[in-house]
Amino acid sequence: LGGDESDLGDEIIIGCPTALSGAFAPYGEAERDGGQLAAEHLEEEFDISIEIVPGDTAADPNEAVDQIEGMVVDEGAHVAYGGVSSAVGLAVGNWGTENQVPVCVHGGSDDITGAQCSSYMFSTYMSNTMQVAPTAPAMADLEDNWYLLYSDYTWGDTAQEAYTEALEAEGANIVGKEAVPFPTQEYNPYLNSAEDSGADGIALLVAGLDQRASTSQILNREMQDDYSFMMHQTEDVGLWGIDSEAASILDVNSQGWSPALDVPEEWLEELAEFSDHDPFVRHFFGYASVDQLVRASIRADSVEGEAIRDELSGHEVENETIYDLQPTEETIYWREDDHQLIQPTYVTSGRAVSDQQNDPYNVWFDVDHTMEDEEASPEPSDACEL
Amino acid sequence: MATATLERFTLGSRSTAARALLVLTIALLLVTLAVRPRLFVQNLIGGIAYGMVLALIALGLALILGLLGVVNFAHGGLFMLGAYGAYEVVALQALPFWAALVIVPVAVGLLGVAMEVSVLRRLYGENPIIGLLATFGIFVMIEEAARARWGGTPLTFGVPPVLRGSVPIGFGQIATLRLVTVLIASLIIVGTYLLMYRTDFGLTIRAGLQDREMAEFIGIDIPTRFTIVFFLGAAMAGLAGVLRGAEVGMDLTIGFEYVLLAFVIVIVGGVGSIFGSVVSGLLIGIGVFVGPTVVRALGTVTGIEALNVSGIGSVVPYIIMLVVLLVRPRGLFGEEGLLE
Amino acid sequence: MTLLAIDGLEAGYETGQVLFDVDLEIAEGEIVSLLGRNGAGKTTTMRSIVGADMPHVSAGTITFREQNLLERRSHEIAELGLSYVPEARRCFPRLTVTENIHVAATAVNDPLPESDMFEVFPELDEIRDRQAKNLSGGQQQMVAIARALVANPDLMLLDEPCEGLAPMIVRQVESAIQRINDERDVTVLMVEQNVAAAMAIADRHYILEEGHLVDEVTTERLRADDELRQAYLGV
Amino acid sequence: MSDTDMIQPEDDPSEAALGASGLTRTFGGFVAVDRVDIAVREGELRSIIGPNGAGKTTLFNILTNALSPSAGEVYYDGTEITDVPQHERPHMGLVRSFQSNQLFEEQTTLENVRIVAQTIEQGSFSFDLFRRGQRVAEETAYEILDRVGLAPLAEEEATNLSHGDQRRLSIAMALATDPSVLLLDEPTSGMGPTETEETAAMIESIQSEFDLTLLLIEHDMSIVLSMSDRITVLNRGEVLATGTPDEIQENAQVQDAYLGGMRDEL
Amino acid sequence: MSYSSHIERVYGIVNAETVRSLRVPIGLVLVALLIRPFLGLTIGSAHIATTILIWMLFAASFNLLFGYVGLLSFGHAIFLGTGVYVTAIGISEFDLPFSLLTILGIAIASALAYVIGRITVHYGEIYFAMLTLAFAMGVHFIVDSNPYGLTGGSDGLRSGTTPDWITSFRGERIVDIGWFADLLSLIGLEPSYYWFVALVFVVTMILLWQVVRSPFGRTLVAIRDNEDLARAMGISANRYKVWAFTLSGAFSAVAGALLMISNYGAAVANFGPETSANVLLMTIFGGANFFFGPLIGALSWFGIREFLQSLDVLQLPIVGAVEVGAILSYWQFFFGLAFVLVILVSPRNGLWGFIRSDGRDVIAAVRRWGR
Ligand SMILES: Nc1ncnc2c1ncn2[C@@H]1O[C@H](COP(=O)(O)OP(=O)(O)OP(=O)(O)O)[C@@H](O)[C@H]1O
Ligand SMILES: Nc1ncnc2c1ncn2[C@@H]1O[C@H](COP(=O)(O)OP(=O)(O)OP(=O)(O)O)[C@@H](O)[C@H]1O
Ligand SMILES: [Mg+2]
Ligand SMILES: [Mg+2]
Repeated sequence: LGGDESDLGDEIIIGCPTALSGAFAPYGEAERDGGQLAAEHLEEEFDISIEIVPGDTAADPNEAVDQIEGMVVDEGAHVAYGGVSSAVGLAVGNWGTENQVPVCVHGGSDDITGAQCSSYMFSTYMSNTMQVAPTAPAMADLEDNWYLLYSDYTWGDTAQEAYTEALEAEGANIVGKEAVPFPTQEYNPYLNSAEDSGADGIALLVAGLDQRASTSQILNREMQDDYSFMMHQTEDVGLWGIDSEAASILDVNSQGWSPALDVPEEWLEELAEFSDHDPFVRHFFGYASVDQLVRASIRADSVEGEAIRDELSGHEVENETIYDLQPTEETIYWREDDHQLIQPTYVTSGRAVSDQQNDPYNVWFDVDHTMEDEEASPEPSDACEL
Repeated sequence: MATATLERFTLGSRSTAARALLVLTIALLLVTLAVRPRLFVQNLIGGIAYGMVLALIALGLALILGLLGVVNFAHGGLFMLGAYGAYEVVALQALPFWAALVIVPVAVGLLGVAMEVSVLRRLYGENPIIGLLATFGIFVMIEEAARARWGGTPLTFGVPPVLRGSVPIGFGQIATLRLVTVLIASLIIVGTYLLMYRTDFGLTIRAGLQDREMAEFIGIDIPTRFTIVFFLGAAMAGLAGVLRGAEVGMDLTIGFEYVLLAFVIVIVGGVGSIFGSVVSGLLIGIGVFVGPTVVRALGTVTGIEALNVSGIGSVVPYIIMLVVLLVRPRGLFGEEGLLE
Repeated sequence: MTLLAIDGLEAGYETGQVLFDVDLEIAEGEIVSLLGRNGAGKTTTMRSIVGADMPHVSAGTITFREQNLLERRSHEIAELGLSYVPEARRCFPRLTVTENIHVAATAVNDPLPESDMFEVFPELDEIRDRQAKNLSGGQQQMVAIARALVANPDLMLLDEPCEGLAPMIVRQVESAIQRINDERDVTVLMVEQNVAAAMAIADRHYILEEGHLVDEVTTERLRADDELRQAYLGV
Repeated sequence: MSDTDMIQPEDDPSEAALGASGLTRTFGGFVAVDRVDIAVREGELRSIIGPNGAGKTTLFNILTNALSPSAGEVYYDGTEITDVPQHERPHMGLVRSFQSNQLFEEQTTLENVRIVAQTIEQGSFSFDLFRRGQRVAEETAYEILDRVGLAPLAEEEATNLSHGDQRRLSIAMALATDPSVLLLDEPTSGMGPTETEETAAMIESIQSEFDLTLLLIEHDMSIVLSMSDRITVLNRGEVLATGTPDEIQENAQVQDAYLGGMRDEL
Repeated sequence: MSYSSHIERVYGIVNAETVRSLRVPIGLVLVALLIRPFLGLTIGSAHIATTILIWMLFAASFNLLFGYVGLLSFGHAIFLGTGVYVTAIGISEFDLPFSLLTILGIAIASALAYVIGRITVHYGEIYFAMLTLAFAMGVHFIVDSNPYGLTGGSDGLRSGTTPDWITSFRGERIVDIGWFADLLSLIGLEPSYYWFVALVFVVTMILLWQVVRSPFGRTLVAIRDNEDLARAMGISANRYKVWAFTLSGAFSAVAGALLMISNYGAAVANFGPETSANVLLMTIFGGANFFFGPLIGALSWFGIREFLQSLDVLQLPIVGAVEVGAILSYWQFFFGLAFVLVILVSPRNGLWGFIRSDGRDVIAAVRRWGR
């Protein structure tokens, strides 16, 4: 595309293809809102104009491709972020790569940064492996015998493999595991199997609405006192209709971010005000993605895809805004090999119902452990050629 | 009636395929019982309870399909509205759950009446596919309306303390709420059966389905009766929604998910047979619970790794449907000539 | 006393008007037949009387015992004491013979005992538990008449009750109609293609031609006048 | 008096143009057709009469394999065809019409017949995507319509035809299969006297023109008695008698069971 | 009147109006040519034109079964999905040429359809629908379980799925095939992927039209009208149904192959029940009784969606500007409503039937007025 080097004079347009309808809509809305808040902050800081163009993918990857294409072709979007599910993330990320549009995607699958790593795809979320790293030792500390229930799709399957390996390395026993069709409303047969296995702890590597179905059925069967429970990639449980009582039974959780962190109070309140949803991990990713994309564009002094990508790849985050939200002593950076944002990951536990904060926004979990830097995120299994 | 019934019940035993299938199933179950006795029994009990829940969800559909000949896809939407309605009553209006148990089915039933009067009334006697399509459209509308009112976020509401927790039975526990659901389902099933096959009301409705105009010629007020049946069917969907919503909460996807399942149940049971839907609900409930255990047990016994396929629970209903229809093309207790 | 009076009836379908200014009067206790070629409008007349959705009545009145039938829906008309045996019988196919009769009995206030029907049609007794769809045409015709009769009507409308029946059965049906008329005092209006059958039981005949009522004759005159028969009915 | 006295000995069914031996059909315990033997000679017009519910239509259904027999064999042109599927029989020359009008309603009169004619030319299944035989079939169809007097209505949609024309069309469709044995189920039902006569005349003329063997179910005794070569009387599924019209009319049992109520004159 | 005079009467007019007999191919070409500018003018966004053309093809294939034989398949996603996955796997894993893979996809889809058809066509309508759904769920399950690592499970296949003769930049896709570029430059067009799809669309749809109007297709309609009669007249109804199902599957696979490129890969949703449901909605909405009905249906489905979603403020005559963005984000509600209305008014004629008969009324009115 010769000649027409648009510099940053006018406007940077950011597409946000994400789930705005269907069960995943709250996640999408949070990503959108987080991004919009970041845009406001950036506009103030740099005196530029930023437009965010949201679009509904309904969590369908094909629809997502249609959306991002429309954003770029019709609205002139320069970069994009969003996704919600891994399948959608991969779809928009690969679309971006083929069309030279940098995209920050939010999905937990290792494929996003692993086997498929594409040169314009950047992963703001922690991959499964990153979340397993601090969580598995905590689980092994808690109980010796674990039973794994995992959602039967790529995300659940890779999580299951990662946990099995990590738990065994930590010296815990896997006394059984079972794949649960995704989605499922009926967890009783699987809970029967778990009970039958003689485990002390039950790991719920289940996604979406299944988090609600499983915990509510655990409560209905009054299993909470007899077992420890672990949940993988716990996001805002409230959004799945999990009530506070169910949250309180979750003893070990992997989480990418939590409002219980030592985060500036005014940021949380501003966000709670700004968005329909209480602050949770998706807000942070939306915020971080937009923040990083815009700063890269400013550094490159260009809205051209290639320039922004080059700026972002391997970049060490310097601005305080990110460190305020992800408090750490280590450097946060975009690893050059796989475009993963290297940042801390957390292990949390559900607070007792009486200790849960509900006002001005929900805080139902405590952060128990943090794992940072390379320790949490070993080299990508398949080296990428980016 | 006597000869027809007789024929229906004996058909299965005549076919060797059916017999072989039965023997195979029993053998598999015995193997499982031997390998995992405790789990097997637990799942059997759980499966029966779940089956009753499924039967309750499917019953309204079976009623409207069997009696009015309408393939009511909107059943899923009404079911979903039952769940959201309970949320509205309990969580937003702060009324007791017991009130929801009465108000919501009535409200959903009335919505059903509105549907019947405005749309379906015009489609009786048409090809059932057309009713299916019209109600599909209504289903889409209901889903979107629910999204507008309650948003996309999945929701739950609290139930009274007496319904929380569980009751010990035999080998394990069963959630109190589910036990209550099973009881209510049983009552409704018996009531429906009596209404339809033991009363003149039921007889006039069946006559109306077969030849609507003629039924009016002999003095039956068919429109009113059809509306009543539709009310009952819709109210049953609403009730099932309330109970299911209380147990596992609600979101916008449950409508589609359960209406497909309910269809499978009705088809397996045989269109036109209330009793068939109940049997098939149980069959599928048990299948979903016990199926994976059976496959695993088989894997253990034979040592074949390939049998450790995971997550087959979701396709079990479809496998059951396929097998049943291949052996008995009209479902377990289906009447000949209906919807063909 | 006049039981049913039709005055200036005009009716038709979307495709066009079928009946033009039809007047007709039936006294209590009579058997009257409505004759005419195929497509003359006989069935259309019958259906107008019983309040079917089709045809549309555009003008005229239909009075039964001082009640204006045009203002009523079919099921109300049935309750007034008017039974209809339609063309092609229309038994409820998946109800048994017993149920077919029972369902008609439940629909009205003062039905006849259902068991009486098996006396009127002993042939039905041995097939009482068979579904109507599995009956032969003649058997179905008997069920249809029994179904109409059990409602204890004052007026019975029969549309070609003998179509497709064996001569033996035709005779039976005829005598059944006559008996019903004699013993139970039921007034009858019947449509017939078969002039002989009509003459065998009816007292008077209305003749329809292309939707116009062209004549009203007694059985004696019709029997005697070959030219009249030839002209109107082709026999 | 035994039944067999009344039955005129039939030929060997396995040698007949259309034959059946020991044909039986039960419906859940009820015997609708009971050990029927029949042997229709080539070129014969055989009528089947009997009270309603005697099993006439059921017999037709079995002969064309719309229903399968519970016992017995069906023969056609000297070979056994009991198990030959329904849709293959027209290709062998064995065709039936229905008791009630059955048509391809949304298509034109010509198209109704053309589809049949083309099916017969190309077989019970043909993957003809290129309109190879269409012209020829259309020509055949048109000739047949002409013969039954429907040519002027060739472009009319079948639903719009009058009842009588529809019956004629269904006969035309049967003829389009180029049959050698034709089974007609109450071809004049629902027709007035004039039309009935016309139809009877048409049946006679097509029989000679197409060299047909005819099997006819009919309640109109004037037609049956004047047209038939032989008549078979069914009663409660069994053959009560077979014979020429005169023989049948004189037969006391037939009188009792069937003709008893017949009026000879107005 | 003799046959020849009849022929003259019927064909005479047609000969005089050759255009009339060719109106379907001409219509197809017009559709392919005009959709893009039409969308650009009406809803301001032409980028979904490719998607619409592909769904038109899919809906038309579906309608071969529903409209012409009267069989309602609830599992048609199987065949679309087969086209999508065969090409996606073939390109990303085995580096095979797209054309070969399309043929392979057609072959596999046809084989699947044939087998499923053999099992299911004997069943009554609702049963048939449910059985096809069952097969679709089964296939969905298998694809989702990522057998031999081929299908990518729930993540689908996303990288390396674009054939190397396509280059993309910021949403513009150029087809890099010599003859194709030459052909298009003759009529002064860019060799974009849209025109590639348009070409395949027109060719495939003409084939489909040929099927429909052939004796084979007419026989299908006869079976739909009266199956008992068809059997009695020597038509092997079940074989016809099986083959109609097979053909429908084959055409659907073509749509699938095109869709794979347009979607940049494969997703399990291609096999999902929603895909089957959507094609059904579109077809009926457009009008199952007409060849062009499904095309209109697909156009309205996407058109209504894009249009309503893009609308924020509505200028009404009296009320003035109304904020409708919030309400219209529930566009499916309105589509559902329109759908129900269409079903109530004329279930088999749909929107296209409406347009046609209304169009006729208008023409007739103009004529009357002219006199
Ligand atoms: N539903 C209908 N729609 C349109 N036209 C109809 C309809 N029913 C009957 N007709 C037409 O009305 C006219 C009178 O029909 P009707 O059925 O009353 O005749 P009929 O005297 O009973 O004849 P038949 O002896 O054949 O039963 C006929 O021309 C017929 O085609
Ligand atoms: N599918 C069926 N199931 C049970 N009984 C049947 C079935 N079909 C026919 N029958 C019975 O078989 C007997 C013969 O019926 P069929 O229709 O052959 O009589 P028909 O001689 O053609 O009478 P009609 O002259 O009235 O047409 C009847 O008693 C009928 O009730
Ligand atoms: Mg009539
Ligand atoms: Mg018969």
